[in-house]
Amino acid sequence: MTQGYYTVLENTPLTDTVWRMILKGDTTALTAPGQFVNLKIDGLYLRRPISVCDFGPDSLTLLYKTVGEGTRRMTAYAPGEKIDLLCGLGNGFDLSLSGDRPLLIGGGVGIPPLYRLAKELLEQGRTVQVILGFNTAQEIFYEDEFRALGAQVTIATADGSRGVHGFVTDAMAGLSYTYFYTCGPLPMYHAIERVVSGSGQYSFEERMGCGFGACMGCTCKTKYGNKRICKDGPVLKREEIVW
Amino acid sequence: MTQGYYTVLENTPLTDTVWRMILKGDTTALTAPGQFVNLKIDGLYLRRPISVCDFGPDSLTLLYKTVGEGTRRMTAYAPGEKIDLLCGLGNGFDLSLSGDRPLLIGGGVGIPPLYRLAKELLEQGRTVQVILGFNTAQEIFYEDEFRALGAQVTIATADGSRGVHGFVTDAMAGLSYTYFYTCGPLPMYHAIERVVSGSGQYSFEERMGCGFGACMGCTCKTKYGNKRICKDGPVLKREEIVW
Amino acid sequence: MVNTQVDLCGIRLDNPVIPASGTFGYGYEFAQLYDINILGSFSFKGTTAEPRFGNPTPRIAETPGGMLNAVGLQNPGVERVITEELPRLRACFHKPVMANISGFSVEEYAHVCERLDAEEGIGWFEVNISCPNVHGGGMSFGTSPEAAARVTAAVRRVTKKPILMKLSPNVTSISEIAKACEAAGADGLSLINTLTGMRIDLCRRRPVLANRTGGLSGPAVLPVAVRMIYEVYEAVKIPIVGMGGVRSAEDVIELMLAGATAVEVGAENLVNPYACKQIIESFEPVMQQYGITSLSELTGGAH
Amino acid sequence: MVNTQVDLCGIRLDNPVIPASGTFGYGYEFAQLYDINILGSFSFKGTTAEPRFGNPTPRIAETPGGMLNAVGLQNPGVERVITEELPRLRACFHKPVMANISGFSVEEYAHVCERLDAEEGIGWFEVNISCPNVHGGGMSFGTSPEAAARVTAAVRRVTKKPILMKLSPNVTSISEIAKACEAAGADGLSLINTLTGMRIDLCRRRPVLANRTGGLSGPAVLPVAVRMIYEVYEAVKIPIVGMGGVRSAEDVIELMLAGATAVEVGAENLVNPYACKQIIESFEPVMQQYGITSLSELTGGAH
Ligand SMILES: Cc1cc2nc3c(=O)[nH]c(=O)nc-3n(C[C@H](O)[C@H](O)[C@H](O)COP(=O)(O)OP(=O)(O)OC[C@H]3O[C@@H](n4cnc5c(N)ncnc54)[C@H](O)[C@@H]3O)c2cc1C
Ligand SMILES: Cc1cc2nc3c(=O)[nH]c(=O)nc-3n(C[C@H](O)[C@H](O)[C@H](O)COP(=O)(O)OP(=O)(O)OC[C@H]3O[C@@H](n4cnc5c(N)ncnc54)[C@H](O)[C@@H]3O)c2cc1C
Ligand SMILES: Cc1cc2nc3c(=O)[nH]c(=O)nc-3n(C[C@H](O)[C@H](O)[C@H](O)COP(=O)(O)O)c2cc1C
Ligand SMILES: Cc1cc2nc3c(=O)[nH]c(=O)nc-3n(C[C@H](O)[C@H](O)[C@H](O)COP(=O)(O)O)c2cc1C
Ligand code: FES
Ligand code: FES
Repeated sequence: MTQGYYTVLENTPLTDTVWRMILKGDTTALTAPGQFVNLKIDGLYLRRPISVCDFGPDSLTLLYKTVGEGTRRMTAYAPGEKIDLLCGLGNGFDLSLSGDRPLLIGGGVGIPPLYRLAKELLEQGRTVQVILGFNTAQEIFYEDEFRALGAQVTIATADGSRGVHGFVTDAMAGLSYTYFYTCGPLPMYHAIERVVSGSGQYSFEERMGCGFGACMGCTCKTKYGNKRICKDGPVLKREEIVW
Repeated sequence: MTQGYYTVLENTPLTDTVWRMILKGDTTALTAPGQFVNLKIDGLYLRRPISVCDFGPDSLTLLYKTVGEGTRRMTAYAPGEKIDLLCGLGNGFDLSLSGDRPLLIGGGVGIPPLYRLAKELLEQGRTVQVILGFNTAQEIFYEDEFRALGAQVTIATADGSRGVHGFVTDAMAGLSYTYFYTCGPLPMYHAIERVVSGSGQYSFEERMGCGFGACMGCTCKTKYGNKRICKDGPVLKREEIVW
Repeated sequence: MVNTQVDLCGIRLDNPVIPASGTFGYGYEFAQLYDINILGSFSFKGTTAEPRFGNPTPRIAETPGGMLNAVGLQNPGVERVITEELPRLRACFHKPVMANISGFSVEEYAHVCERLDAEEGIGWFEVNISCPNVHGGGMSFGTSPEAAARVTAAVRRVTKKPILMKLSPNVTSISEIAKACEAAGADGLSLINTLTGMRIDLCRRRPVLANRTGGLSGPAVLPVAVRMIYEVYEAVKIPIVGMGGVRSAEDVIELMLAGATAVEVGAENLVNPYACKQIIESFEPVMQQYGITSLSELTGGAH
Repeated sequence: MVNTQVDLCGIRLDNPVIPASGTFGYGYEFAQLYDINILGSFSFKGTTAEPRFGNPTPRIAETPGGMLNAVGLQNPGVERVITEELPRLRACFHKPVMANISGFSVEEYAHVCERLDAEEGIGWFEVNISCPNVHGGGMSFGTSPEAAARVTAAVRRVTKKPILMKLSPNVTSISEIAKACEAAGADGLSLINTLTGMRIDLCRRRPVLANRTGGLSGPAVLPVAVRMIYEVYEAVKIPIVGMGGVRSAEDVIELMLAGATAVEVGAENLVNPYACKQIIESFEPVMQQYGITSLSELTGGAH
């Protein structure tokens, strides 16, 4: 983990509620897709955890949804302004288990960390299948970006306004995959658990005090003992999860 | 009183600790020299009262000294940024009593409201004598501005590095004046009370909750009953003051 | 259209927003800024039997996310409130008002209440029991169930109007005090008053406030208020007027979900004189956002 | 050169800065960021007899200028603290550490203290009496002078090391509890623990925390901490470790002027992991600004 002041390079809306923020600063603490940063927003006490969607040697991309006070205030940052960031938090996804045809399943703002994951898996020569689930066609973001990487992208919308009508699990039917990685809301995980085959990794969210393992605010029970979502997670392997 | 968002036009240091901020916005609530504004500074709960040094139809000038968190944060506002202001607070000086040769006595950051007062008295054709007291020559500000108005300016410095060596009361010796107006620290007022002749007005400071008469946070006793420094003051006449 | 009406002890309010005692004077300062008749009601400055200057200054200190005050119940005394303040108040506010009363003995409370009881325009008595009890060793009436009950009973005897006992948060068990007041005849409860706090001036190496301690209020205390309202709601059957750190329509809703029937806004009036107006105007969009059609249905909704 | 040393119950600290229990784990997370041996000491996570998972999540909520936590004393239990945590802790921290202990019965406190007493590197016991007393109807030990004294006496019997009783602010009179602890043999007092608070989620219409209530800490509580330290300083003769909302060297000085001998930093470590380091590094300029040559002379200076 590193702490620093990052300069906003870009902060723009992708949809009605999802924004992209590109920050310039030290990314040496980022070691795996699926890690996150913790942002200090002026006027709020706790930091806000946001997954790293992509990063370069001195910049990183966040996609965030405006859901409350903090994410709303994030939209007010203009290019050139600085944000205090803790960078390189969490374990991230373990790519070594992916096999040849990993399946990536993202729901809503669970999608961002899968972008970097897809990129690295593709660089390793894997065939990457991606299912992106949204409520409506209007909410879709990053479809083109995933395609541009070379991933096989299926869109699912709950209202059927684009792609497969239904949930990500409807889009999973008939697919063959060696392993899976998923990030999204808890109800989606429960649905996936009912239909998925084989092994995989889930990324979890929890309300955090610190984000780096100090406060025990984010603990969950696993088959191998208590784990802190922020430090021992956010990614857990299917085998260890207690649902 | 009006409330509004004022745009910073200028915010620059005049000395090591005294800054000038010029704001653009509605000044219709300003009716007399010696009134003040109450500024909302991001991240702090209570507003900060600052005297109006001068104003035009749509701009006003504040001179402030950095003494704590709030005034320190004020220095960070850049031109173009907006500040939430309550404008036109307090009674201000009563010019009708000045006579022909009023004496204005300012100490440190008590000086700002006297600038507008001098300006208006001069416009009324008075002969305005001004004594400005500082600790050292380095701390002097607005000497030239007072002279440019046409006032007769005497500087006093406690360390003798400029002008009269001593306090404003040392500079008062031998002066003849019809009335006096003063703004500065309480010890200065006690000293003035010992040497001053005739009638005059003192401007007071007090820690404020609201600045517009609602909370009773700033009450003082006068010969004519309790007065709120923020609403019934900050200017009190010599005759009513209970020292 | 959303419905913002609530019923407080049989009196209907257009909305639950009530400026808190001590932060709204007798209304004039705010009446110059907006028509204060948009308010649900307001609670006027705490009134005692005799005129009081209050504490020496400084009476105000800033704290992180809040403020301390040690005004010390400055007020012109009940007689001048009746002859001078209430007539002026009635000229600018036409709804039932909350009469906030204080005392340093049980008799003083009863006397002030009795003197105000016949006055036109008073809807409720809000009885502030956070003052030190001069006959009880200086501990505040609000820190002992027995003392709180004695004040309640004394006020009860002299008025038929609804009595809201205003509770201090500086206690081990606020629900014990609440139950004692209910049993002694209170029609409702107001909470929370300020938390006792202090700031020290590093230059002078002395407390900032001349009175040394003061009452903490403002956003900082919101979670304490929510907790106490939630706890008291489970302990009593009478309605609660909630307050403590409210700045927005969302905060009003949070206190109502915790158990409040109406909500007072205190310190925020001082830093944002349009606070209550803005809260009232934002009810419609905020209620729509959260799918609320009637505010009155929220009370206790989080239990 | 300025002097930042202080003496706490006979043990000299290089400076008064002590990360507060529950906000610094067992030190490793921070040892990866800076050499934690610059600290005066640190208080490790509250330890109980048996391993505890703590409360269900969510355990954390934001409040204006602060936070709520309902971690619920998650810890591996005293045996694993001895065999696993303390050896690792000693590898990264070479000064006497504060052992923060908890219990749900008087016997549990004594047992945990006794088991840790022989462990190398423990300088003080900090006895958290804010936990609910399972044999006393669930009220916390820290809310009754008798219960607080019983815990103090029980711990006193099993250790010769200095005992700091850590007091709850959720009481009518903290100085009464303080005096009871002093009389029962405490060597010092730690205050304040968290204020009980609650936040409600407007969408779910339920408390944010699974445990419903949580402990409020962070800048919002600073004035309450200053007031309680000031009050307790006048009530007892034993030293006080002050805490509550500290973020800066100025805050440390404010708590010392109120009566603290040393100062803990809690929530701020979570949002600014370098907080303690930055405070320690800023002592010199800040002390010069206020003309302070020795921190230890400040204790109680505002009285
Ligand atoms: C490891 C991790 C990665 C995340 N990555 C992303 C991402 O890439 N894009 C994105 O849009 N969102 C992401 N989230 C969710 C994001 O943290 C929340 O949406 C955000 O904190 C909400 O803050 P707020 O102030 O707008 O909402 P409020 O509801 O006002 O926040 C109040 C408090 O609750 C916390 N909180 C609220 N919702 C959540 C949540 N879902 N998870 C954790 N804490 C929450 C806030 O951090 C804050 O402390 C991630 C969460 C975690 C834990
Ligand atoms: C009517 C009036 C007019 C003023 N005009 C000027 C001016 O023109 N130029 C100028 O430099 N200063 C002026 N002051 C003083 C100015 O208000 C304080 O210097 C300022 O509030 C300090 O804020 P701070 O956050 O930097 O200091 P802090 O000490 O951190 O402030 C803490 C709290 O104390 C209050 N406070 C501190 N000092 C004073 C003070 N002297 N008077 C009132 N409240 C205080 C602050 O407002 C704040 O609420 C005036 C004060 C009053 C009452
Ligand atoms: C300046 C000031 C004066 C107050 N005076 C009184 C009073 O006279 N009587 C009373 O019952 N409460 C008084 N209070 C307490 C408020 O009515 C309210 O209970 C408290 O401030 C909490 O609400 P808030 O956080 O919204 O300010 C006063 C509060 C402030 C800030
Ligand atoms: C996440 C968290 C966990 C805590 N756990 C403990 C604990 O185990 N034992 C204890 O005595 N106090 C615990 N506390 C209280 C702190 O040690 C401290 O007393 C309190 O937070 C006030 O200080 P602060 O405002 O600087 O945070 C905890 C506080 C927090 C925020
Ligand atoms: S959020 Fe603090 S340990 Fe995970
Ligand atoms: S500051 Fe509120 S009445 Fe003067």
